Amino acid sequence: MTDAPPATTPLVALKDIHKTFGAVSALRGVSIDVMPGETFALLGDNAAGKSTLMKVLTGVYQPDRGSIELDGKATAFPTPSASRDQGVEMVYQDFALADNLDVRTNIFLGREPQKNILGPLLRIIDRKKMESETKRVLERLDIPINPRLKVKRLSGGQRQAVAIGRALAFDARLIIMDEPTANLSVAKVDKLIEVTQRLKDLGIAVIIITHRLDEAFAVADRFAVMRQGQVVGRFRVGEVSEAQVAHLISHGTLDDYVDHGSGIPEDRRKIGSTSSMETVDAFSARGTTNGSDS
Amino acid sequence: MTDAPPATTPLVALKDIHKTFGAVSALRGVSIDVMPGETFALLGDNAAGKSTLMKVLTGVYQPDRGSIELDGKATAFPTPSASRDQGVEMVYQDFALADNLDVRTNIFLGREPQKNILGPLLRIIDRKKMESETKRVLERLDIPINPRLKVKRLSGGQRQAVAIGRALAFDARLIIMDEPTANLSVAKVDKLIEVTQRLKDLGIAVIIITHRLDEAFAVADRFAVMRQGQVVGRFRVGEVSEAQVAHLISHGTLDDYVDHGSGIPEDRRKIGSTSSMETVDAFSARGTTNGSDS
Amino acid sequence: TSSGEAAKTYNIGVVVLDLQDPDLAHMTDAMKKTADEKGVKLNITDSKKDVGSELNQVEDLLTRQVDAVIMQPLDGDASQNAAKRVIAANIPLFILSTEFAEGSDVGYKSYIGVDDTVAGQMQAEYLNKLMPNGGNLVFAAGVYGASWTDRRKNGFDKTINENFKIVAEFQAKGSRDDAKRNMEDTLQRFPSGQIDAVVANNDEMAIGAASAIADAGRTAEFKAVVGVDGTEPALQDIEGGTMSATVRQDSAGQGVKAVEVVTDFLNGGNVDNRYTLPFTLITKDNLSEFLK
Amino acid sequence: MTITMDTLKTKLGPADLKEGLTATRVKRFIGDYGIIILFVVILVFLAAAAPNFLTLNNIVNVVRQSSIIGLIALGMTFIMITAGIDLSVGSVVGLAGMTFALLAPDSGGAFWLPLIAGLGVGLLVGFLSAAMVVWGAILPFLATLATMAIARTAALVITDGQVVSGLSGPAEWLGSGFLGPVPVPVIIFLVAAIICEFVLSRTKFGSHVYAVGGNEESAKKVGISTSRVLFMVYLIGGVTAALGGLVLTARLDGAAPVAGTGYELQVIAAVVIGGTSLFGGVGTIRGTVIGVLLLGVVMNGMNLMGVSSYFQQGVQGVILVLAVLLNRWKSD
Amino acid sequence: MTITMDTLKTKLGPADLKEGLTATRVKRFIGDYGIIILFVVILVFLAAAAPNFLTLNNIVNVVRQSSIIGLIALGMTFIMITAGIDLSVGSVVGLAGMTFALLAPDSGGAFWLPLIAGLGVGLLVGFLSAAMVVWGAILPFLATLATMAIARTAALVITDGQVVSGLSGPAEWLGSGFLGPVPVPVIIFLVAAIICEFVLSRTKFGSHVYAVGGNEESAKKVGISTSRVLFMVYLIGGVTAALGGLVLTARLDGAAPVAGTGYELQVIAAVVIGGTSLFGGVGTIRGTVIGVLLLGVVMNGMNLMGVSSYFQQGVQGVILVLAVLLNRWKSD
Ligand SMILES: Nc1ncnc2c1ncn2[C@@H]1O[C@H](COP(=O)(O)OP(=O)(O)OP(=O)(O)O)[C@@H](O)[C@H]1O
Ligand SMILES: Nc1ncnc2c1ncn2[C@@H]1O[C@H](COP(=O)(O)OP(=O)(O)OP(=O)(O)O)[C@@H](O)[C@H]1O
Ligand SMILES: [Mg+2]
Ligand SMILES: [Mg+2]
Repeated sequence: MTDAPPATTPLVALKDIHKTFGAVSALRGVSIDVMPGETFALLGDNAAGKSTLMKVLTGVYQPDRGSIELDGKATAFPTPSASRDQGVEMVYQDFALADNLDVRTNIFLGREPQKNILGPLLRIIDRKKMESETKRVLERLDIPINPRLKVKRLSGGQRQAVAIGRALAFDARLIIMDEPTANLSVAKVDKLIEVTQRLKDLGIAVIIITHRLDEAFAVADRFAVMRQGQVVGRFRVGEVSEAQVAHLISHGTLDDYVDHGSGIPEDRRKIGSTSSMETVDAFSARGTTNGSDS
Repeated sequence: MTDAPPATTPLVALKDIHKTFGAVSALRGVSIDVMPGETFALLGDNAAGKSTLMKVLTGVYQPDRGSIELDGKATAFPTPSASRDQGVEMVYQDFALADNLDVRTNIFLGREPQKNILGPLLRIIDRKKMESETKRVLERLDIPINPRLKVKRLSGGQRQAVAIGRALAFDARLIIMDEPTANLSVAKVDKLIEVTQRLKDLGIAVIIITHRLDEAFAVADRFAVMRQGQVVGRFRVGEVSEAQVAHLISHGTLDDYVDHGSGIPEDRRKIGSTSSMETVDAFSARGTTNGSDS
Repeated sequence: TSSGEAAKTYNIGVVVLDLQDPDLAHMTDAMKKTADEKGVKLNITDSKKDVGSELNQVEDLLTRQVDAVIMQPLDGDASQNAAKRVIAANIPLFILSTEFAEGSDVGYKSYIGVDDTVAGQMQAEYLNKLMPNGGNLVFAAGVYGASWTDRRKNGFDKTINENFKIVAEFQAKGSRDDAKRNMEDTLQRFPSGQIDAVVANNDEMAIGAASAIADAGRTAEFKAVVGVDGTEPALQDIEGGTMSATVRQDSAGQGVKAVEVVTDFLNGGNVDNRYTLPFTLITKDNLSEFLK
Repeated sequence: MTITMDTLKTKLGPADLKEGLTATRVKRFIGDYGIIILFVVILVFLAAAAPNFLTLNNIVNVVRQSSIIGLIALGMTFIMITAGIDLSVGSVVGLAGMTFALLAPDSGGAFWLPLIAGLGVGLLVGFLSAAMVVWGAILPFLATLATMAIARTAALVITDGQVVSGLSGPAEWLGSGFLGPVPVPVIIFLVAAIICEFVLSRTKFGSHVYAVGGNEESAKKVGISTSRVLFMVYLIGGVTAALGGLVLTARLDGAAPVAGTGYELQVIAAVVIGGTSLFGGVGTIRGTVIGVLLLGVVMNGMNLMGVSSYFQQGVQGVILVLAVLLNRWKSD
Repeated sequence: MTITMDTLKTKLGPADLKEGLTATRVKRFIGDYGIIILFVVILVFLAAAAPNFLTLNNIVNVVRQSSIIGLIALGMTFIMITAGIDLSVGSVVGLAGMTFALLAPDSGGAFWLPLIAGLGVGLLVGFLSAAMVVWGAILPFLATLATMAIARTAALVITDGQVVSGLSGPAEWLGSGFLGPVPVPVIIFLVAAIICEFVLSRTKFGSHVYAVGGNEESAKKVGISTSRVLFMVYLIGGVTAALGGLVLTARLDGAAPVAGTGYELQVIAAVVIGGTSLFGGVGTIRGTVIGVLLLGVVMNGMNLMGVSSYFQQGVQGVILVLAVLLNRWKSD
């Protein structure tokens, strides 16, 4: 019965979450917590379980074991609508749009504004309001789209914008974005980074999943690295280098990390200062043993 | 009737390609050419027409106007199998995998190795050969996957690996990769960059579509920037900076480009040294006029 | 009223219960021929074994303002509403082959046809005479709920003597295909000596059953395989010895009669309330009269 | 606020608001209004070719005939928009009509009891289908193939295959009565159609029906209870089919256990002709009403012109193909 | 070469080769062998409950009865693996059988002519369906709903609704003959099944059938001529349905224009019970054969036990649901 929780209580805390799909253990005891207003990055290799963890948090999946706490109180999200009611919005990796519906309907799907006709028993959808709100939200992202276009007519980037717009349209306390920039061009990525920073100013917590370490380092206050269904590292920005995180993502430990210097040694090693030397060597070695390559 | 073309003849040249989908003009007179063994990056905003152009090249779409030249000779690809027969392989943005089939079958789809039984009239698929070849190809990418797993059981990154593996499995002269790294984790991106460089050493031409400028600059010999169905710039690596290219992608011209210096001015501008200042200013301006933002 | 108006061609609406039924298709052809001879025009519609579409067909005929309607009701009960529609429109109604249920108040001009119940009775009488000591029967029913099936079955059940026992009954929907399949199973169920005769609600089913029996090489065991209709293939089977009898319902004859009665009526003649055409039992003995 | 939608148009990629080519526009026009055009062409043709076609009497007649298939098609539209299908509707017509007919004479003055029982049977079968689709995750085609068999078996068993006849007066009124010049079945159909149109196009539930059909996974993720939506549409489908069965029984003053056999294909054809997609996500009640009337008019016209019934099925098939081809060109 | 698949297993993410839980394994086992288990259970039950069930005679009988539905189901399996469906098969049975019966008595010694004409009719209808599906881009459900209507109309019109009876000797042999102890229809079915199994599981074409069903777009992109594959499967479907019609006609020594009505649903049920998915991409001929025999045995068993015909449709529906639920648990 505690009222307004102290600032040290996490907004949400996932504790020891396990989740198995048939033969696959996607999550094997994962705990993370996010403070109110904090921007949190979730990193990790492909198939590490990032999306699954977030779907547990929004109620798409039910965990096999483990608990969810909101404002320090144990809670459960049996359905996505339960989590949305608590102010948790998510931008799904696949966007979760209905291609056959127009932009405004997608933005308000599941939360259509209604107005009464003939008293409160007979209520119809307020399409006008949906349209004006949609315009407002998309302008915030600087990606204006005609609210009446069917989503299937949009390009990949525009679709992603609609998905993000939907998460911003309601008064969320926590916005989760699953690889929101994968299909966006550079300028739009920048824009999204800005929006994320604005959300922080507004006190809205954000969890962002990304493979681009530069993005993560640009926006996050803290981040966690997942690997094979477990958290293998938790850091504040500044505690580690991008190179170290990249090593952690690929190897699951920093024990064998060797610093090659922060400089960019050669042309081919230019990408996001990522993997360590070992893999490269292993590959070249095999390359030679293999003989012909075509 | 010229035999072996001189080295100055492009491997492929697309000339003045037009393509319209219903009301949408996706391509409005695009010409590009790729030299043998060259690595060519195709850049551009979302919905610029990059994927469409490449699908024209592989015969998925037929151009409304314009021509394709291979080794300097006019040719046409009425179907994807025609282009594959000429040594053009493509890694599609959506991977083009059949989820219900296993890895080896996907790799060899459309080109199954066969062996005779009871003479050459009765031929069956040689599954053994498919399996061993599949293993060989995936090991080259350092992403070994059991060749008998159904593709639908693979994670996003593994699926992308299979798609790439398929393009590498045959003796291609040109490999096109449409955003091959969008879903790959950092270490795997590095690996792919290496593979691309190895292809260059083997004299195989590569066209790579990407939104990540650092990748493009790392691998490409030349690149073109597309915008709204047209080519707005063609450069060799070294002729322009990443910032200039980013500006070109978003604005379609370099005329109004203002160099803000190559340093990274502030935290929030750290991402791939991308958009110019104007958009940011415009946004902040609107942000204030808008009043409340939640 | 007919004097001097010979030029007028009467339009007669006909509702047949199922034109996909070979026997009824045959009847319709005969009706058309008679109509041509009599100089009247027939508008033949098909209720497709569905009471709903029967009503629709009647309504469409009324819209066309035909001079008379010949209706072959799908069912003695369920078709009454359609018939009443005709009466209400003041168009003379003639009923073909299927009688309305007892106590019904449909005011038709005449009934032309044969009572299906009689067909069942005649099948039973034939068996009663052929096998006075009775025996075990297999019954091939048509479509449960369809009036021809119910009436033939009722007539049979009431008349067959109690020495007979129906040991198996299956629904074969009037089709040779279903009857053959079900009969094959039934033959498996009852080895030699356990069944003596097959009774079917129509000839197609009798042919199917007979064919199953012949395939199994058990024709000799069966004292009787009896159908209804008297179709050409059935007569051939009787000749070949796989079937023993059929009750000929003179479908063509009844159709011809109906057209004649209606034409007479329209030309001002007097018509009776009831024209019953006889059923004829066809066995090997009198087969030659009917075989073409 | 400084940038309006208009000035933005130029900033958008080619995908957005570019005007179509003339050919595209013509196609779109045909796609959007093709069925109506086809309908009008058929009407004009029949008015000329079939003498009694364009009489008030016949028009009332056609609409009344179409009202039963029409009622069933309303529910089917909901189901098909969720990318489902309901093969059991024909059997529901038989079973609900049978229930109604069995109770109608006995219930004395209680006119409502048999009505409610009949509709209840429809709900029950709808519930069974929905349970298999939602809880059993069985494809609608297969789940309703099973309920189709089960409901038909039930109708046969309860009356031992017999026809039930003779309803009470008020029950008959449902089928043969008039309100003013309009037959009661037509009124029931039109009222049901207006309610369905309203629900589908204006309410939250209607919007969710489209969402489930467009992308069930996404609908789930944004918090729509897709199972509730699916249950609802199969219940609606069961009720409208049962209502069709009641009207049929009332019209015929009796019920046969095999009544409604094969209706499912007619209904699906009508709904598809009306522009609803088998893939789900697309469709309207307006369209369905036109599809139903179009088929009804064609059948009526063929009868009036004395076309052999052998051809009627074939003509329906050809119209189906035509309509599907026309609908292809719809905008969006 | 220094890294083998085994040492790599540990490097892979959780999705890869982890061993399943026991519960999962049990489910998979049931999923993979469930239909066979169900089949065996039914066999054992019937052997105990129906005295004459387990005789050689009856077994030959069941297989012969199943061979017609079985033949049609072979082609349907190909079509359904491409995510299609063919509702026209029942009408093709009628039309092809009719063609065969019309030509069989006249053609004197030329036994092959009517056979080839009958199969040709099947090819023609298959071609029409394929043309609508491939060139018209009409959904298979709708395209074959149309060809179903058209083929039935054709069968009715050519004989004016009459039954054609009396085939020549060799034609009859097709239906009632024996090769050694085995009935000719059974031999035709088994040979056709073996050929289909071989084509589907071992040849390039078979592999492409699965690819088209799995992802038509992708199949196109890798250079498979999806239109050729689709044309082929509908042609195969037409031929096997026609073959079924010929055998049926030969077995009955005559053809009715309405023969085969409703076969499509029985065939689809059998194919689905055999594990083929309506979504396409999944299915085997082996499975279909088991599905066909399972349904055949159940019908035969009910007859042997003297179960009323009323219940037979309902029992089929229940088995369909059971089978679909069992197939759910299949591995991958
Ligand atoms: N619905 C599901 N059924 C079966 N397996 C699943 C399901 N969802 C996820 N998985 C498996 O769980 C594991 C974790 O998947 P998840 O999508 O969470 O990875 P991720 O970290 O988001 O990867 P990526 O970066 O590629 O998106 C993977 O092995 C995946 O195959
Ligand atoms: N099959 C199609 N039908 C209709 N429009 C299409 C089709 N394919 C592409 N388009 C349209 O053509 C334009 C170019 O699309 P394309 O996929 O080539 O863009 P892209 O440059 O690859 O973008 P992205 O970076 O988002 O992948 C877009 O406006 C898109 O909506
Ligand atoms: Mg993910
Ligand atoms: Mg693209």
